[in-house]
Amino acid sequence: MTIKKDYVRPLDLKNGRIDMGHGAGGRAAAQLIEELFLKAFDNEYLRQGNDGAVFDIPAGHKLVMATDGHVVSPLFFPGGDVGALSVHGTINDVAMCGARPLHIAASFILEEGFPLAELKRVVDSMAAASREAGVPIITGDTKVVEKGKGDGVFISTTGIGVVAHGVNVSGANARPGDVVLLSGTIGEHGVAVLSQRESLEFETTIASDTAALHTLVAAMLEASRDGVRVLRDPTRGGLATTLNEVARQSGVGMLLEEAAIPVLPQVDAACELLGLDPLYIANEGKLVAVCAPQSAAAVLAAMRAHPLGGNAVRIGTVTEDPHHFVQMATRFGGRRVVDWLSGEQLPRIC
Amino acid sequence: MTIKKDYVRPLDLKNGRIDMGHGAGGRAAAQLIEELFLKAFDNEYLRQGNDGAVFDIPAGHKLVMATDGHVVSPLFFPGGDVGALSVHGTINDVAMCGARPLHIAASFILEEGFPLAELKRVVDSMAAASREAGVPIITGDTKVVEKGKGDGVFISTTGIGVVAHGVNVSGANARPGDVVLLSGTIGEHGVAVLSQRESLEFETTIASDTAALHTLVAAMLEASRDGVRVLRDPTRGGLATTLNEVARQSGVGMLLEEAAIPVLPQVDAACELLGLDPLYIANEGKLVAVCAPQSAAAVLAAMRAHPLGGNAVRIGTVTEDPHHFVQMATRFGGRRVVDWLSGEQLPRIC
Amino acid sequence: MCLAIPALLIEMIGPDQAIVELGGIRKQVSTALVPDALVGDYVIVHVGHAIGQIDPEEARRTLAMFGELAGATPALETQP
Amino acid sequence: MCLAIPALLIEMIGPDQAIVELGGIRKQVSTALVPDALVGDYVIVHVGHAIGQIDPEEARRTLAMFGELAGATPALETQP
Amino acid sequence: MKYIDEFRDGGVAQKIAARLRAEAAPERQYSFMEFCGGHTHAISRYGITELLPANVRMIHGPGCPVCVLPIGRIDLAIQLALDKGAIVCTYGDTMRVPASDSLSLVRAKARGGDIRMVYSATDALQIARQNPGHEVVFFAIGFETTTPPTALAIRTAHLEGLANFSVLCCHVLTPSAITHILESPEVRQYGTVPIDGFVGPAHVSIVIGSAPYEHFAQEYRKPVVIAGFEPLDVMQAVLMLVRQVNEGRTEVENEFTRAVTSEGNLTAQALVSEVFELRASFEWRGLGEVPYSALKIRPAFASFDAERRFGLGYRPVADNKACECGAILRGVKKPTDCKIFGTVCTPENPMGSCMVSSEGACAAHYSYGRFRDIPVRVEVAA
Amino acid sequence: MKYIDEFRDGGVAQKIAARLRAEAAPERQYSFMEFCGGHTHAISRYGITELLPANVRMIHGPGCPVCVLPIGRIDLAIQLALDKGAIVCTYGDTMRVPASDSLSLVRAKARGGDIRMVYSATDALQIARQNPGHEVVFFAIGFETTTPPTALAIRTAHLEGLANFSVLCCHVLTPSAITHILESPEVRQYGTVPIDGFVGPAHVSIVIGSAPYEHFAQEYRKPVVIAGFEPLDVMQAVLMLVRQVNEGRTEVENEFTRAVTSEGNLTAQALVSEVFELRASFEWRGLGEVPYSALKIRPAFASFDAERRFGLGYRPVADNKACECGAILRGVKKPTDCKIFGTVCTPENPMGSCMVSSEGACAAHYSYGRFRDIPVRVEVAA
Ligand code: SF4
Ligand code: SF4
Ligand SMILES: [Mg+2]
Ligand SMILES: [Mg+2]
Ligand SMILES: [Mg+2]
Ligand SMILES: [Mg+2]
Ligand SMILES: [Mg+2]
Ligand SMILES: [Mg+2]
Ligand SMILES: [Mg+2]
Ligand SMILES: [Mg+2]
Ligand SMILES: [Mg+2]
Ligand SMILES: [Mg+2]
Repeated sequence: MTIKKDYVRPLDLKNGRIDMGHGAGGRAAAQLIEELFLKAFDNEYLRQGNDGAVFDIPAGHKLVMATDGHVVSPLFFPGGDVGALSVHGTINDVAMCGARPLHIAASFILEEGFPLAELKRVVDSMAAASREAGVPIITGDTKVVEKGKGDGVFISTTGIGVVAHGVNVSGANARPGDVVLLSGTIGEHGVAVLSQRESLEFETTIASDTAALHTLVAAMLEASRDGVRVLRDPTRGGLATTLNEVARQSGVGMLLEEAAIPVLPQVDAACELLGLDPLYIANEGKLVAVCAPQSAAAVLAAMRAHPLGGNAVRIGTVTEDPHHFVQMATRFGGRRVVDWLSGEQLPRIC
Repeated sequence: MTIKKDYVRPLDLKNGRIDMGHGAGGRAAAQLIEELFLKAFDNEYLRQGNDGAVFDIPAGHKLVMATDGHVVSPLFFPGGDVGALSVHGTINDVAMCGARPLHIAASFILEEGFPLAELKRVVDSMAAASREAGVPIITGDTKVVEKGKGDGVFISTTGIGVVAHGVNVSGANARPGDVVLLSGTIGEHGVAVLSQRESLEFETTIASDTAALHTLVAAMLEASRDGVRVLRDPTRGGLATTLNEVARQSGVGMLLEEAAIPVLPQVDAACELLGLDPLYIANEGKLVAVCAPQSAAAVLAAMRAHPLGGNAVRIGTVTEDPHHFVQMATRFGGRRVVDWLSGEQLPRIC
Repeated sequence: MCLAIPALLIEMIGPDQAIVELGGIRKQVSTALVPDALVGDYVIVHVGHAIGQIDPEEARRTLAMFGELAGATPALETQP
Repeated sequence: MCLAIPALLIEMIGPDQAIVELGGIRKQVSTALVPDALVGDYVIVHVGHAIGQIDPEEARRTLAMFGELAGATPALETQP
Repeated sequence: MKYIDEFRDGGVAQKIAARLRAEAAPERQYSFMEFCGGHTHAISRYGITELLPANVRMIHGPGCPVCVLPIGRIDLAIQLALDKGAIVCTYGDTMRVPASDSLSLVRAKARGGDIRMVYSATDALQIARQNPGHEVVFFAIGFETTTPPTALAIRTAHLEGLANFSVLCCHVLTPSAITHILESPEVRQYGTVPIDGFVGPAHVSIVIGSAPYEHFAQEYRKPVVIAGFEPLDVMQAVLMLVRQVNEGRTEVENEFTRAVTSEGNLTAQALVSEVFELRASFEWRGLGEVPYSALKIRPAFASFDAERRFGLGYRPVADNKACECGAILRGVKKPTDCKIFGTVCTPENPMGSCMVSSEGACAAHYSYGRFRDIPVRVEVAA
Repeated sequence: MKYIDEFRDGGVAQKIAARLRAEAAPERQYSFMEFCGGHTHAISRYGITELLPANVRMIHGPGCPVCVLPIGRIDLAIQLALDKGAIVCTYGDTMRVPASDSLSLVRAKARGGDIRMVYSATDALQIARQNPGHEVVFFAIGFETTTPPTALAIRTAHLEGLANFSVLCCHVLTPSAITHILESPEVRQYGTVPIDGFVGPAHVSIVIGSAPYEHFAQEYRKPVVIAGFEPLDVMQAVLMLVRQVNEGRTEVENEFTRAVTSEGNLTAQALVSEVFELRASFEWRGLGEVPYSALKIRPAFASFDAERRFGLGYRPVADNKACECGAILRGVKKPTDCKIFGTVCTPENPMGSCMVSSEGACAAHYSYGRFRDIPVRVEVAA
């Protein structure tokens, strides 16, 4: 047997598992960072190897910081996984403030016993998402919790971005008469995840729509820097809850056209089967925008010209309403309130 | 019974508990944010109510971003709790890059069934720590995981800060001949937490040293802007592991004086009892600095003049060493290697 | 409300077990309660069980009747 | 190595249960294995049990002997 | 989706709406009760109320198996999970129903109870097979639609000799509930509560057929139209009820012939009678004790009866005093007549049965209809 | 800390060091084995090697109850947790000892085994009381020091009639191990391995007394000095051994008179004989099967014996082929003689017994001593 002088037995990425030592801050933790995280995310900032990352920003801009925890179960689902999600989700929250995302920080909470092979899959997927989006993961942290006190891996990501001059995007900016735009079909992410849940399992080709929306936002702001008033990604709680949030924040009402809201037939079918409403299902690659009426057409055209906005549509109008109701003219010809999600959306039998 | 028109039944902060609905993004989630988080952390950025927070920064500075997950058990321990820790820890990681911390983002992962009263205690403690430090929590996120898939509350915080001109602090900057300074006694945090662990319980007046170190850092940089080469808070893995990290990162060795390293008698006693070594015990309000030899005296004086550095001492010297060993002249008169922490530090019987 | 939905029976996969298709998704259901259902039938699925079947002819007649004048289409089944 | 440590017995709190003090921390231990130990004694604590006691006079003699010339202090116990 | 989309056609809806406007006599009020939550849901979700003439009013009945589940029954399920350490399996719908001590199954789960949501009774069986060391109880709720799958699960467990599986049976019967409403003093005294007819259950009728409703039509002189749950089905059923009223008929008509026959699903009925028998009385939330309105497990399957197996004793628990559900379910009051509607009682913190599921009268009004109580200006600028 | 700090005085250490330099004959080599990991630890932690004359060499013996635990024994504990579903309680030390299939107790816990670290056997008893529905096994390791608390726990469980508690007994005996080393061919053949004397156990001797060592001194003509675990104790013991060698004496001397008597703790000894009896043979990691070197639970307490209770059969498992632990434990080789020291075999991934606990010869050399193999320049600038 010949052993190299500085040989260190590498992480067993095939059969190894996370143990408490990987979170204890010693040599095992350092090895995990080097052989897994650093290798996958490799960039100059992370290579600084310090408690945080130091970076420059273009002068004179406003900054945006956004954070999200990612706790999806199962960790892997059609169209994505918790890793890609954690990158896209935070890029999107930064972008929804009208900003160009620059950097991401990632905090991992690992459960003792989590297979290193799965962790590697997650980390590689994050790395790919970050590379593709051009938003590097520049600093991070890893903790390990005891078996039964976590769920494989939780990832909290925080993004930082810069807002261009003249951009003023906020959920508080909607005004009566504004136009509500939606970037595409709703409900795929939530249904793709549900389809993998034990005891709900069904076969479908629906894949999560998880995607980084910052380039779409850039195209929209290019079309009208000041006409885009609100941007929001309808994640948890779905389109319905997101629009209610905006209505309340801006002190307005909304009137939607059900017929205008695009839903894939498979998503519709899954919702019928489980007693769910696509309006309340999570999306991870869609955005809703409120635009000044005079800019709406240009913004919509810019969305449609972007690969992530090909199915963009105008779905409604902002109204004056002291109760901040989101209402909807139904495809059937009636009208109803589209309320906030109440509690958790559970599959129903009645 | 008279009910106000816009009455909404408030969160039951006395007997209520987290349920899955609090994480589903609907009305219950919104209520939790408003009545608990917003109220406690209240500031102009959080009140923006958007997916992220927009803020200005002083022109022309380098920025620092740092993130940490906080998973301590028990959540409350003598001298602190996970809330204070999550603020101090991230402020410290930003400060250890030589930066002035500006803002914090907080991501909460709550376990279904977690009592709201305990959550409030944690959140209030974070709010107090953030106020005291002058570093507001400007954006956040809350997720809920099923009972048995979390552990009460995990908090990932991310901090952003600005680096003054001329400051260049990095774990890679230590050079042979530099002086190693320590801001005070070691081991209190880890021992305070251990003292509460079931089956290890012992009675002690040791309290966690958890504290925000950014003003101490500011004082040190004031004393010598370019003489402070490395700053590091010896958290997980303790002083021993932190110094090994720096030695490796800078490609140097170190020689410590055991007699110079201050340890409280109670910490010493607890370590004797449990078979632990104070050098490997976590601290949450201490820093170690590597300084240019000509600046060391001034920096040490500045530390001693600061309330968090009253017991600051010079503990050793940076050496040339191709193996990057941290060595220690023992109080007893011998010499030994102070290695990285191996695995997890467990109480021993032999 | 007893959520139930018509779905196309596309394959029998075992004793009292079948695959149904609905808007492009497939799901395994029990057919123990509809012993006469055949591949090609539309069964009504409730909590993972087919509990009844759609009569295509009746469906057609119902659609034709909607909003017509009373008696304008062939009368629906009426119990005295 | 059988980690064990001398600690001061400061209180008997029940049958075979006592509190010991060490460097300012207190811990409950079993005294079932040292039935003769009294408050004020130094007991040797291992895995939560006192397994022996310190003889103060012998401790003093040992300290005095360290590094002395052979036979310079009273000889320690020696078995043939 | 075939047999679904065609029945949601807005153009056809306009046609039925026009017929209704033409045929509903302007000088009179029509009040119809849709017994089923499924119909309530369709009315809310598709905004059907807007399409009905102003003098046609729909009263939401007690037809939601979750809403009618009394506190005491949820308490039993919680007791099984928290005190007896059983794995309790149940449909998602029951998870949030309020129980005693501010609990619910969701909250009992948060307190450490092993409570699992299943999609089917079959899944509960599977959990029992996978956990031979644990008691697994299926908390079975539902009307006649949902009962046959439970019967099937019990029979399967019996055939397999599955020793750790049992069922907490809360299956109830719709005809008894409708009778109970019709027997209530307010409804009996003609004029107090004007129920001019019933939209009869859709999926329940697939199983039991249309025959069981003939009794009401005769006995109480009320028209019944069995209707599907799609919005066009509901509108057509209302049109058919208007016609019966106009013509003075009190018949059972079947709008849902594509799925409902007179005799129903005989296979399912046989299975249900093999496993279950009538309970002498059962408490309905909002209605109180209703005689012969529920099922229990036959002695032949006694070992699968969680009530016997764990020696559970039922303890009724009163609803919030302010709650008007009883009156609402009988059509005497509306949700907005309740003093705590939308304030103390909301979908997040339901106080009474009508707020429990989204099918409940109060919940449906809260989520879909409350804008109608408040004038909303919709101004589209430019 | 009284009775601790005085025994760590660096000034006194210099005094002993000076005596040693004066008395150790320059023309000869002194090789002493410290049997106990406690002494190894003191030597490493306080840097004692630096204070000894170059011709006095310390050989680390097998005196760590964790290091000597063979793979097959850990496998049994893992089997109890993963296959038998028992709650396995154990001291923190055993958690990371490598077992078969790349497992260890830590890793078995990560795979879902309910494995709990306890500080005391009493805590395991408490866990058994709190979990009446679960089997609770205390995985008991340790030398004579640790055995009496285990005996006490078994007797307590017996008196309480605790039906779900048992002990996987791996308690071993130090005198047998020392005899085994002295009986090994390398040591027997005078000259092959020069062990000139032993530093005898400290805390073990509190319990068993100094008398049991007299046998070696006579039979094998080797001096023994029983010494405390503080650094001054070790240095003084080395001085005393040098004197015996110089004077040609082979006696048992007691440096640790403040805690050790000739007869030991009779209460503890009586309790141990009540509960335990000798095993005919036991495998030690690195040493192989050693006759009469361990204890088992007496038939009177059979129901508390996990081996009988769960019908466990011991299966020996060989160490890594490259591992030189056997030779290292006999003083024939040094850690650096092992081909995989510090590369394949590290404290993170121990391959052999000597790397398992920080008391092991290889681990101690890795963590505290390896800088001595490599010339290190220490230059302090300015
Ligand atoms: S609002 Fe609530 S309390 Fe009032 S009647 Fe409806 S369900 Fe009962
Ligand atoms: S280095 Fe490891 S494998 Fe080699 S002798 Fe030591 S313990 Fe055995
Ligand atoms: Mg966010
Ligand atoms: Mg987000
Ligand atoms: Mg968002
Ligand atoms: Mg960190
Ligand atoms: Mg888990
Ligand atoms: Mg950090
Ligand atoms: Mg940190
Ligand atoms: Mg740090
Ligand atoms: Mg968020
Ligand atoms: Mg937990």
